[in-house]
Amino acid sequence: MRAQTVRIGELMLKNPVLTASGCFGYGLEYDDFFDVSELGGICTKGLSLHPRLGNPPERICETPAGMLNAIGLANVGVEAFCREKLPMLRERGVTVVANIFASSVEDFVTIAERLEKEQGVAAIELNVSCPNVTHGGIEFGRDPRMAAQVTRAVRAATHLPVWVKMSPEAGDIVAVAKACEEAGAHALTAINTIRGMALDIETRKLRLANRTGGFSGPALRPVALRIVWDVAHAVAIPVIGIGGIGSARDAIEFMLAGASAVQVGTANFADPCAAQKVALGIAAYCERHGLNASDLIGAAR
Amino acid sequence: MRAQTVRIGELMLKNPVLTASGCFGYGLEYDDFFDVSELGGICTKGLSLHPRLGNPPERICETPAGMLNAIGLANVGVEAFCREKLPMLRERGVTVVANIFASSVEDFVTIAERLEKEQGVAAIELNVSCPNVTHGGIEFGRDPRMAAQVTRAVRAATHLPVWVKMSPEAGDIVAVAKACEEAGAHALTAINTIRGMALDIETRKLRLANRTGGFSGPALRPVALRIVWDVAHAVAIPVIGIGGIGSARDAIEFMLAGASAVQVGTANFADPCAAQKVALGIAAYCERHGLNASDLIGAAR
Amino acid sequence: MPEQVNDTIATRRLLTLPLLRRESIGESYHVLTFDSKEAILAEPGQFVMVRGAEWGDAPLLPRPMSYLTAGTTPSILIKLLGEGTVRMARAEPGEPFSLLGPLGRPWRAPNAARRPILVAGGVGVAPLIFLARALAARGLSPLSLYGGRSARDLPLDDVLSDLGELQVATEDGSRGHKGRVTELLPELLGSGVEVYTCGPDRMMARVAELCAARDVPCEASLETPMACGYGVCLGCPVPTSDGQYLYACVHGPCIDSRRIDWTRSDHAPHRLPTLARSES
Amino acid sequence: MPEQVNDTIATRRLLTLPLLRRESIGESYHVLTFDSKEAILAEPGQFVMVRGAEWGDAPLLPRPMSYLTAGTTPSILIKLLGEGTVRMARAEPGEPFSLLGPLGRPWRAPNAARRPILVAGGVGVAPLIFLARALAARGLSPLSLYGGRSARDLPLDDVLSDLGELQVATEDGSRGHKGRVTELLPELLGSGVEVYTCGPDRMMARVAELCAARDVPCEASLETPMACGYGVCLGCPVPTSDGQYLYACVHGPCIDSRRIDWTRSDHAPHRLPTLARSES
Ligand SMILES: Cc1cc2nc3c(=O)[nH]c(=O)nc-3n(C[C@H](O)[C@H](O)[C@H](O)COP(=O)(O)OP(=O)(O)OC[C@H]3O[C@@H](n4cnc5c(N)ncnc54)[C@H](O)[C@@H]3O)c2cc1C
Ligand SMILES: Cc1cc2nc3c(=O)[nH]c(=O)nc-3n(C[C@H](O)[C@H](O)[C@H](O)COP(=O)(O)OP(=O)(O)OC[C@H]3O[C@@H](n4cnc5c(N)ncnc54)[C@H](O)[C@@H]3O)c2cc1C
Ligand SMILES: Cc1cc2nc3c(=O)[nH]c(=O)nc-3n(C[C@H](O)[C@H](O)[C@H](O)COP(=O)(O)O)c2cc1C
Ligand SMILES: Cc1cc2nc3c(=O)[nH]c(=O)nc-3n(C[C@H](O)[C@H](O)[C@H](O)COP(=O)(O)O)c2cc1C
Ligand code: FES
Ligand code: FES
Repeated sequence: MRAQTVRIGELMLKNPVLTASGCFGYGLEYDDFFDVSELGGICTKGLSLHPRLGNPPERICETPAGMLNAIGLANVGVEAFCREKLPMLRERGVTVVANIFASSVEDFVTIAERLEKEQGVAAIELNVSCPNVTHGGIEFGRDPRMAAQVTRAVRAATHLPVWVKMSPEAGDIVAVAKACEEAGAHALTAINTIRGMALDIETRKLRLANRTGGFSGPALRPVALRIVWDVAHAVAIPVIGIGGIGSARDAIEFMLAGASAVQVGTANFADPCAAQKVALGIAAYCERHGLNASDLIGAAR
Repeated sequence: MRAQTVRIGELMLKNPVLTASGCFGYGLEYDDFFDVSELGGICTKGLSLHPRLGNPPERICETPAGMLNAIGLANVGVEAFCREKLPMLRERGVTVVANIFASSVEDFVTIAERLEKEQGVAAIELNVSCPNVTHGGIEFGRDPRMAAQVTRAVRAATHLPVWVKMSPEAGDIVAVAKACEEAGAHALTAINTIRGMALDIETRKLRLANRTGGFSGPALRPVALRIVWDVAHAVAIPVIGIGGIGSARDAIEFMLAGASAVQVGTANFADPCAAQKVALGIAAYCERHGLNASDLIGAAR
Repeated sequence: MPEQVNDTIATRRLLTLPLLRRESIGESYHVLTFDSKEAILAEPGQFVMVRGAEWGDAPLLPRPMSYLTAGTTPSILIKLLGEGTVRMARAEPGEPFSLLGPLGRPWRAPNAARRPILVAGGVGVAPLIFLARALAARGLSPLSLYGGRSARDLPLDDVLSDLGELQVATEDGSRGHKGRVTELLPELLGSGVEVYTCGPDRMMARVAELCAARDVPCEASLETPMACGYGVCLGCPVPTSDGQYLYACVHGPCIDSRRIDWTRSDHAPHRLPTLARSES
Repeated sequence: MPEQVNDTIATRRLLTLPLLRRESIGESYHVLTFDSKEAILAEPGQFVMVRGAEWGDAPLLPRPMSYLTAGTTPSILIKLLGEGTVRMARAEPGEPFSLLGPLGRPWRAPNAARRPILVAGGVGVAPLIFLARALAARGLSPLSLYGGRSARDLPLDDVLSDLGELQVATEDGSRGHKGRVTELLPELLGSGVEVYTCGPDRMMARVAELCAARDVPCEASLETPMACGYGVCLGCPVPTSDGQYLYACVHGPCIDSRRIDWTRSDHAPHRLPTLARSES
């Protein structure tokens, strides 16, 4: 078989397929389905300093070839994650990327410091682009200076590789990307969801209690692909592609556009084995074309 | 029948349904299908000062529940429009909104002045948000100051109502909207397409010759609806909703969110009578609920 | 989220199964039966995420459906609502479907000392029929109360009456008691019974209230929108009386009705038929 | 855009018609016949935009397809390529389709003084069969050249041979001349003939080149991606030799081959079968 490993900075992944934050729980819900350690890695549900209940219902709704979610970053908190989830992930040999979220630079740092104390965290992904919370979230990811500030602070607080997750809602995404690179990010992940809305015309109510929700799924793919192309052509650090990826074909599109790896999100819902299938499909494509996975990166003509 | 008229500033429309620029030609291709003068109005293909050939093929490609286009504003030019198209539209009694595009403020003004001389133009729609051309286009629409500058200049040059078409790629769309309102826009139309990309993994080539294309269709709807809500809640002038509208239900969603009227774009391709059906469907909904069309505007709870 | 998850979980699988047959019951209801080589070991109250394997990118999400029967011919009872159920109702035998299941927490095991009362509203009858069958297999005979708008909204009522005593109520009086099914309940409640209910939120809320007042154990099967059905998206919160959330797909769908904050669980515009909506 | 648009345009309609029957020809080709109360007055070379009325939001765009026959049982010959054609190939009789047509400029009327030579590649045969039928109805008998990769890629070859003389070529030599169909053409060209061609761009470019060299009139039917099919989206440009664009849906699909800049018309990755692509 053709080599499937890809490098994200110092970190070597078994293959270029990870699962996206918020779409794969804590990676412990899959024992019935497949061996999660076969994946390039998993990104955890966004972890905050303290546990969060999340938004009231309804939190999700379907849209054409996509969905909206306003989970509101419901999570067990970084402490419970380290104590209850991480040991089990470690035991299973899963490559764990801890996706973290905070509403202040200080809290981002505190979470990173907490994770730094643990074995078995491969990288930290900064969610500076969550559209579903009132404070923090997207504001950090829209402004190059603020994104850089968070990146720099977390870099200084941990030896772990730091990935920054880009918001598609930044006016100038390339500027945000460059600022994060300069601030020391080891990789950029793109993209988080775009805010969307849905209404019921009979009740005349908004469908989501949070009013807006993050738009994800296949519908989003062409926009995500364009952003990944733009970012990958503007920075020297690796870019990880996300957005509507559900098949090897989709994943290869992102790699050809410049992504060093990809994340599978919404596609896990309809098929818990989606990421595994994507990884197998990329390997088959590589075989057919006599290429290693890393040869695909930016190979569009 | 319940009253279907809606006001866009001084302009009274027969009903709240127009067709979107670039998705309805010059409104003269529909004689076999329906009487276009029944619509609230049509927005012409984007008109430039001089005729434009447009981009080389491929210009379009399908995506999940959507499509990408990079037409490159192929059009006959404002002069030929006024001489060859407008008289026929006038004769048919069509409410014509001239969508115009230029790469400098001066050219925007010149086009507006040319249109000012004609009878039968109901309003001018400034396309400051076209993603498919190298100069002008989207840059104007991303920056509140530039958008305001174009708006102010065109306002000063014509007595016609001036609508400004918002780009979803502005970092702060509400700021652009407010700037245009302040600069004298009579209405805002939202949204234009978002740039997307698609790749063919066997040839490893980009699908569009222009590399990127504007993303439209049902897939885009939740994002468009959110932007229309945000803009309509921030300005006092009317907002016209666009993005993935294909049925009366979709159109009513936009009106409940604050749109005073809507435009039907991509949906015309699969069904040339789409806009007519949307208008009839809104009327039926109004009948069923004992409402006038104008009662729907911003009536979400 | 300290809630424990049910233990039949170890059998969850995503299978692609052909439709074996589709039977319509009036205009709005269909029973879909699938053909499985391996027996699906679902318990009454569990559900399955169903999606046409050929649907492509839209509709995107699988639809949660209660098992009507399990085994090698698992079946579901669907009510036509929006695009997903309309497509299911158009499917011909042989069409492949993706089925992810069995999922969720089944009905709590009946207490032999109490007589089970099943309170069903419309299509909510599905998991209760499955329960009634399981009870019958153990020689227990439930009392079923079944309500709907009209006689047309009582699909599979004959199955229920074969399995035990059945009382029906319709809002238009076209069958049985004229009025709400919950009006039949008060006089039946007492120390010797326990209640299982599935139907519209408002109906279940009323059942829960009546049971709580008489200290009768009551288990409700909840409907919330779901994206994954197996605990990872957190899209299916159910507000609890202690101000927390349970997740319907893993902590439910069958939940002790006293744990639920019924005042906060009727937000959903989803619960309105989309078919009606799309008329316009 | 000073180009004049064909005048059968006045009959364009969007009809929802049920599929009458579907016949497979080998694994990759199907003939779909629809049931129309009114006769569709399409001329040979015109096309129709086809979309399953029940497809929902995806695939979004209708698919351009040449008429194989017109009238009250209009039919198309499809080759399986991607999602759209795969869905068409799954359709059962009765399934409703939206058909927008007849669209585009038909084949130019034959010149009675010249013998028509039809050069077809694979599924490009459809509009040429329609033409051959029209010629036969006028007592004219065309000479057809028909090429494909192998014998399996010559759907409906029997129809062509019934309507006139047929020479075939396959790249793998499994039927007729081993090699390209264009290799059969040179010796047939001369002042007494005219050529109509439809097939892969590269084949048509070669046909055009050969005809131009011998001053033989040649009309080609072009395939470009299309969103609307009736002239409003401007998505279907065909580069012309004078550096302009024609629009395939209104100025074509049948265009005098000398007007086309064949060097610029082979960009399209679309033209590769998506099925092969999606294997990965
Ligand atoms: C545990 C559980 C068991 C269920 N069992 C059954 C059953 O046995 N028979 C049956 O007919 N229905 C059942 N439902 C409801 C069923 O899931 C919905 O009717 C169905 O999803 C509607 O899909 P649609 O595409 O037709 O409607 P649409 O309104 O077009 O669906 C749009 C989106 O909203 C969701 N949605 C809409 N209504 C509901 C609802 N009431 N509950 C949950 N999600 C909804 C859909 O899943 C989809 O994601 C059950 C729901 C749950 C949660
Ligand atoms: C005037 C005209 C006549 C045609 N006649 C026939 C015919 O008689 N029989 C037949 O089998 N095919 C014909 N085609 C080609 C046919 O339109 C495509 O094969 C079909 O659109 C592929 O759709 P898909 O969903 O299977 O493929 P996909 O690759 O999934 O389609 C994706 C998108 O690309 C477009 N596309 C892909 N390939 C082509 C192509 N070759 N030409 C145009 N658009 C394409 C599709 O329409 C769709 O919008 C014709 C094309 C044109 C322009
Ligand atoms: C239900 C849901 C929850 C999500 N939660 C998070 C989160 O906690 N942190 C984060 O960075 N992204 C989160 N995301 C965004 C995804 O990680 C991903 O960026 C986005 O969904 C686009 O990818 P997709 O189209 O493959 O889903 C969430 C997405 C969904 C659908
Ligand atoms: C093929 C095509 C051409 C377009 N051309 C123009 C244009 O010339 N000027 C303009 O302002 N918008 C143009 N648009 C954008 C549409 O007017 C509309 O804003 C967008 O497509 C979203 O609406 P929809 O989803 O209903 O298509 C074009 C869109 C398409 C699909
Ligand atoms: S449906 Fe995804 S967590 Fe319950
Ligand atoms: S396909 Fe739309 S203009 Fe030709």
